[in-house]
Amino acid sequence: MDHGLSSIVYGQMDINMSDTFIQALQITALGMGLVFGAIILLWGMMSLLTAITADKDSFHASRGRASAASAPVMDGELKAQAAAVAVAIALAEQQTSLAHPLPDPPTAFVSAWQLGMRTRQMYQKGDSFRR
Amino acid sequence: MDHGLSSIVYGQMDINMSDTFIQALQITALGMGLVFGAIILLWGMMSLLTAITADKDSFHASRGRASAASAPVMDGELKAQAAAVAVAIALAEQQTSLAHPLPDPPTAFVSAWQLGMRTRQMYQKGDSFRR
Amino acid sequence: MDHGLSSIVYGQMDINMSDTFIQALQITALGMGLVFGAIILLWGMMSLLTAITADKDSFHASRGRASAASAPVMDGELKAQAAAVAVAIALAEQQTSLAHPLPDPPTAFVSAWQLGMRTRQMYQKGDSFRR
Amino acid sequence: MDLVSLLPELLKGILHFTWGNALMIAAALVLIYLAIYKEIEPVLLLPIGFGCLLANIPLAGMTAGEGMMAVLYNAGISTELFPLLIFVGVGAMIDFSPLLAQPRMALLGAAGQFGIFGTLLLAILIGFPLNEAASIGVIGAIDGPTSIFVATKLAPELLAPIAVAAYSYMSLIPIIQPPLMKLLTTKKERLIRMEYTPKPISKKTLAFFPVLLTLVVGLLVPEATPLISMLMLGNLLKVSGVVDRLSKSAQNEIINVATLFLGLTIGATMSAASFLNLATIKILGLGLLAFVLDTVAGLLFGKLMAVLSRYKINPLIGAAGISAFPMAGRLAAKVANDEDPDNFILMHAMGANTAGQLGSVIAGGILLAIVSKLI
Amino acid sequence: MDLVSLLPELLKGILHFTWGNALMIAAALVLIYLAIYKEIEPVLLLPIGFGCLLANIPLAGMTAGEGMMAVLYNAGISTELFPLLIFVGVGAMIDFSPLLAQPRMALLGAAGQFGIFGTLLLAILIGFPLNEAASIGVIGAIDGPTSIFVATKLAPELLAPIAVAAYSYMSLIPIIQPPLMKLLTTKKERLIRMEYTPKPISKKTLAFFPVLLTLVVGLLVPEATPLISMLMLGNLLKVSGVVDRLSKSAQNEIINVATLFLGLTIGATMSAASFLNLATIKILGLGLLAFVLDTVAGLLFGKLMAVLSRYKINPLIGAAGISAFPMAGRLAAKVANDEDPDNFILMHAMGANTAGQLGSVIAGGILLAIVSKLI
Amino acid sequence: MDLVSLLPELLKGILHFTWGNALMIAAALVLIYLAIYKEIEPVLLLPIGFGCLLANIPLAGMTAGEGMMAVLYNAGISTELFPLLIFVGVGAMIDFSPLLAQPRMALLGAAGQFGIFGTLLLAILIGFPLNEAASIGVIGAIDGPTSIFVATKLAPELLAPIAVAAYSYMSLIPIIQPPLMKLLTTKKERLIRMEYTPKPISKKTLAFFPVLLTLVVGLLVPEATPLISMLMLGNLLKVSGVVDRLSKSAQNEIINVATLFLGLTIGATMSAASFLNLATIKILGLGLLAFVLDTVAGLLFGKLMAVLSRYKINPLIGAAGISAFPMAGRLAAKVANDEDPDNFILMHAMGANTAGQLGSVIAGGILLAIVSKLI
Ligand code: NA
Ligand code: NA
Ligand code: NA
Repeated sequence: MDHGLSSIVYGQMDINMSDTFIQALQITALGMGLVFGAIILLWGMMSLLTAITADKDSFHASRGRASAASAPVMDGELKAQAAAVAVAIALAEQQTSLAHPLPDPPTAFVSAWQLGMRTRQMYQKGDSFRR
Repeated sequence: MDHGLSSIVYGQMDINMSDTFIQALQITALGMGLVFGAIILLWGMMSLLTAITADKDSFHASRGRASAASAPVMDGELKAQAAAVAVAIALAEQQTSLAHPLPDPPTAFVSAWQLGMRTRQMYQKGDSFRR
Repeated sequence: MDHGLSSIVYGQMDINMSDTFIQALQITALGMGLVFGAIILLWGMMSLLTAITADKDSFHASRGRASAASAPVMDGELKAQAAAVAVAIALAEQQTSLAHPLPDPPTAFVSAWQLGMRTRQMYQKGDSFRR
Repeated sequence: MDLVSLLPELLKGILHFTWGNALMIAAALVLIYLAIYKEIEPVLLLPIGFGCLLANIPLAGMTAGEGMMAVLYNAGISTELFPLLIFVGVGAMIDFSPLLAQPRMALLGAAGQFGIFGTLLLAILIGFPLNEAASIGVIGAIDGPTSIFVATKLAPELLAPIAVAAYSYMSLIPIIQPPLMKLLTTKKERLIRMEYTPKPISKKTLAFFPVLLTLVVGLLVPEATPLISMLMLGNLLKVSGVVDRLSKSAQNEIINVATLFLGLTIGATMSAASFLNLATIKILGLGLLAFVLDTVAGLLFGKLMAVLSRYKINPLIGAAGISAFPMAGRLAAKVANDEDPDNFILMHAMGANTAGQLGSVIAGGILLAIVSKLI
Repeated sequence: MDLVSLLPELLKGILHFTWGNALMIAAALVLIYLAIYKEIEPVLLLPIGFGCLLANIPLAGMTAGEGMMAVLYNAGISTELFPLLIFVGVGAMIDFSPLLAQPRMALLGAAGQFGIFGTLLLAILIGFPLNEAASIGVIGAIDGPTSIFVATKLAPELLAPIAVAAYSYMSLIPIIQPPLMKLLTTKKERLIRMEYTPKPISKKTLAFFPVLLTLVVGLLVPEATPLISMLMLGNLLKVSGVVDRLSKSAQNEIINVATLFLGLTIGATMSAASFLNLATIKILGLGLLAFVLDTVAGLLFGKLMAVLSRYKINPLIGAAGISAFPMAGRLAAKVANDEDPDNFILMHAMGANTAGQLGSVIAGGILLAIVSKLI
Repeated sequence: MDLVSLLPELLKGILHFTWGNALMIAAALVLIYLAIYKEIEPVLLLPIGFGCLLANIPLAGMTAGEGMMAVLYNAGISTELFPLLIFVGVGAMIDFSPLLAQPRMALLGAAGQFGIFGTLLLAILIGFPLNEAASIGVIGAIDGPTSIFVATKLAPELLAPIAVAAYSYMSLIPIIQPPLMKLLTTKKERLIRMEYTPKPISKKTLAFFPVLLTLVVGLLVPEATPLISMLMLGNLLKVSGVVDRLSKSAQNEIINVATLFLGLTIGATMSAASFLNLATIKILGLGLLAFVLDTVAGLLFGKLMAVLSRYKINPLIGAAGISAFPMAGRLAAKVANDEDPDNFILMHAMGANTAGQLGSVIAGGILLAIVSKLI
């Protein structure tokens, strides 16, 4: 089981290890390349998928965008209150979230975010867009 | 895998197929006969079973019969209303019923029927028995 | 399969059976001794365990003891009422308890006992300790 | 390591992809589409479709050797555990009181099995050997577990198309049956109203029925014992009223897990190599015929009963005798109701429908007995 | 095909039916009747009865080869998986705090195991070989999974009568124990009231107990490790309070499914051919004796503790040390309460009862260790 | 019987106890302690700890031959059934809409896999053969089922330390990641706010995504098919909305039972004889490194994206790309929020986090494909 020593003792083994290391470097290059390749393909696929289905759901989509775009920021004092709410939620979630691989139904974070956004909107006072 | 051709090509095979077909006819006659035989036996068994246990449950039985017998029909206008209710129920059930082999608990149809009957009784106005 | 006869027929077998019986007696002595030994060890272990953890929970422990120690008995008339409640509970539990190995969650008996105790305490009138 | 020589190896998945795979994946997508957007038998078509997808991804290794689908197949299909466990759950959901209240409805459950034998005849005619013809015929049981059970025993190589036909057409019953009902019955017949003055069924009767039925069917048709006994076990768990825990387990975790795994593994047998052939197309055609023959036989027998009962019996309930519990029963009631909004024959149709469930299992057992002896 | 020659083939089920089958089916019906109408251990007697029914339907093929019952037997009884999984669930339902609050109650859990060894002696006397006698003795554990676990290891051929005896008599405890209690204790003894001033048990103690117990028992009696560890695992899942999901799974799907399958497969070993013999009758008799001996030993030890404690201990709780959790504990409390409606000894009886559960497993392991070495 | 000669036999458990067993039991107690009192991944660490306890009780026989742990290992680990079933449940709990709403987040899920290959390099350097080095590297997937799946295929003898490292460090993520986040990002970077104006994702998209992903990943990386397909099956069951029964089964009984059994059996491979060696210590060290490398690579890539996007992207979300769903996502959001209580990046972090889950599975499959070819 002592892998560390057996392959260093002899010079020849050292050369072999060097070969193995070069092979491992090649695996790394190839592996990371393929991972990025696959993920980029996925990116394209997802963009295409949402683009295609968005056309068919354009009514909902535009409505959704509108409401999202019109969500402005709130002013200083209220920000703090909203943030306090959001942080409390985040912390509460953090505590219950340790039990991977049995996470809460992911609606939990969606609604946490929505709650944060709603809190913002509730307090909003017609400020201009921040960008 | 092409079963259709292999057995028609030669005359001899044709004769064999004919034999097989006669055998299949015999299986059909015997099979349907046995199915009917078994089901008739079942019929008798069920009649016997309900007859035996009915004696012991005679009080409930007679009461049940009485209420069923006294369920008269309702007049025209109200029929339509009751039917509307029942059809709505039936349609609602139809929609949820597609997921065989995981049907709703069968109490669903019992209560649907009961609801229909109750609707009838609710609207009844002392009409004579229809038979 | 007829074990009873096959070993009594011959005298030699009888002797063997006698040997076997002595062996069985030894097994019984050894077995019961070991069972008692293991259980006594368990007793010690449990005493130690509760003693060690009780030190750390001394606050709760003393509080718990106090309330338990202060639970006095009630006088005659009320005893009967409390007993009636407790017996009703016990009988109700008895009926639902037949389905071993699927017993009710054991909180059931704890709360039954607590209910009995609470009933006592409810009716208590400052009587002296019974001992 | 020669990285260049590795590259084709890394594209092996695509290189091994065939037109057959593409076709089967298209079929899988159709099944998944029907399940999700048409809500046709989704608990089965969704897993079957997904299993079919997996079986047609080259070199994924899930359906061979120690692959997950192969493991599940050996654990639950070869041993027939999954269909039998599904029957325990189905049994715990069936209510036999409409049938016990009107025992003569049982006869309709016999007539509705003609499709099994009629289809066997046709399959023999177009050249299938007896064991395969019988397996195809049992699509006419119009009951998934029965079809799978018999096919696994007689012709496991045809399991995939048979199971797919059984479940797909079952989901198409609301499309297949009504035209036949209207074609074969007159408006006058469809308007017949039926009295429902049931004998009340005691709890004792309900509990004794599954036990007695297991015994009687088991002694008469030993081959049907596994199916009928598991159906009746589930029913006994429910109607006994004393083992609520077990009854709920049967109706939930047992049937859910068995259904998911059965669907996946059945789907995973649909690899292009074994599924795409003429036999499959023939089986899909014969399966549709089996549904039609069942319905026709049921309706004709219903008409006979209508005549013999002096038109006290609505022949539509004959169509409910084919099994396909509980859709066929509800459909017959709905057609009568559509004709006359004041006509309620649901309880009679459900009686015929549960009888059809029993008749299907019995017919499957009888077929298995006869054919096992002959081959 | 010669149809006339087929007919006897089609009646083969009835032709192979024996008087033994009829007798066993009658027994099955009695078990099912007791389960449903007397509500005696229905979660076990109902599946056992139904399994017995299936085993006595000739040629049904469910208990041999690739039959469903044979598949389940190989999966869960041969491997001892079902009894161990049941123990995970039982452990998640046991509350050890009454025992931890009064550790000396543990002694009663040792005395209540005498029936195991007493019955072994009697079984040897009437001629059973050692391995079988020990398996019969373990009926005196008065705990289903322990009996099945030991019998599977030592004498699997006797599993059916042993399991049936264990579960049937367990359900008859309210009939078996009270006469013995009244015979062996005086009215004065039964009237003894017991203080319940428990040390409060911290969550930490409750969580550490199952881990420690597994270690100690495991090191002392390795043969008992599977049983004790699964019981303690279930308990740890519950008392730890951090794995609610797993605790609920143990108390529901795991124990329900294992119980259903265990009952069915145990019942399915009761075929006339293997069950109807003199040995079975002897085992049923010895099993009853085991229950009596356990109760007597428990009560006598209770009387001894009463004397030693200067009548601070009610000897009735000795009868709760036999295991049979939780019925025996409740029964002892009820008998005391019947004598004096103001006498509450439930918590003490439950302490002795949980000790009896532990004692049974330990005794089973010790017996297994000794006998495995000798045979 | 010579009782005196039996006594040493009866102490065999203690006589066979080794210092190694004691050490491993201490480790088991630490795992159980962390699970219960620190609530660190209790659903896994508690069963693993308990399994480790069982494996180090001498002669208990649970981990060898027909012992319960051996039975479960053969049923669910050798066949990879348990990790795959866990993935069905995890899939039914994942929500891909944050990722679908911002597809470019997927890139972060690629960067977060560098730890796999970096650790492989290091493992080769200190002398592990390629198959073992790759298995150790896959700890960097930071996903239990993926680690177990790949290790079972490439180096099952190292399964125990790999699984223990994967799950232990995963639970320590709230301790491991924040220092790295603060070290590698400037305060200005951590203050970057991100717009969340998502394209609304239709139900159709959500349902088509898992099917498409299974197909694309399956065709490109056949070795990843079992993992990705079961994850996507679970997701499809949920998002389809038509098979509520199956979705609930996946999220409850299937994942709970598989998790309990997986934890126990993984723990039961931690016997002193096979676990206590230099390799284990090296693996535990390399595993920690894998977590660090993943986080560093994710953060650096996040910084790159921040620059390229002209500081529209907060680099902290890079740390969420390592997988460890859903903790890593929440942690990144929390660190940003701690810096500026008004900064909400949770949805972006969850997008990166689900991408990391996909990236982990894909990277695991690619590694498996390359290494399987080379060894
Ligand atoms: Na049918
Ligand atoms: Na006992
Ligand atoms: Na990762």
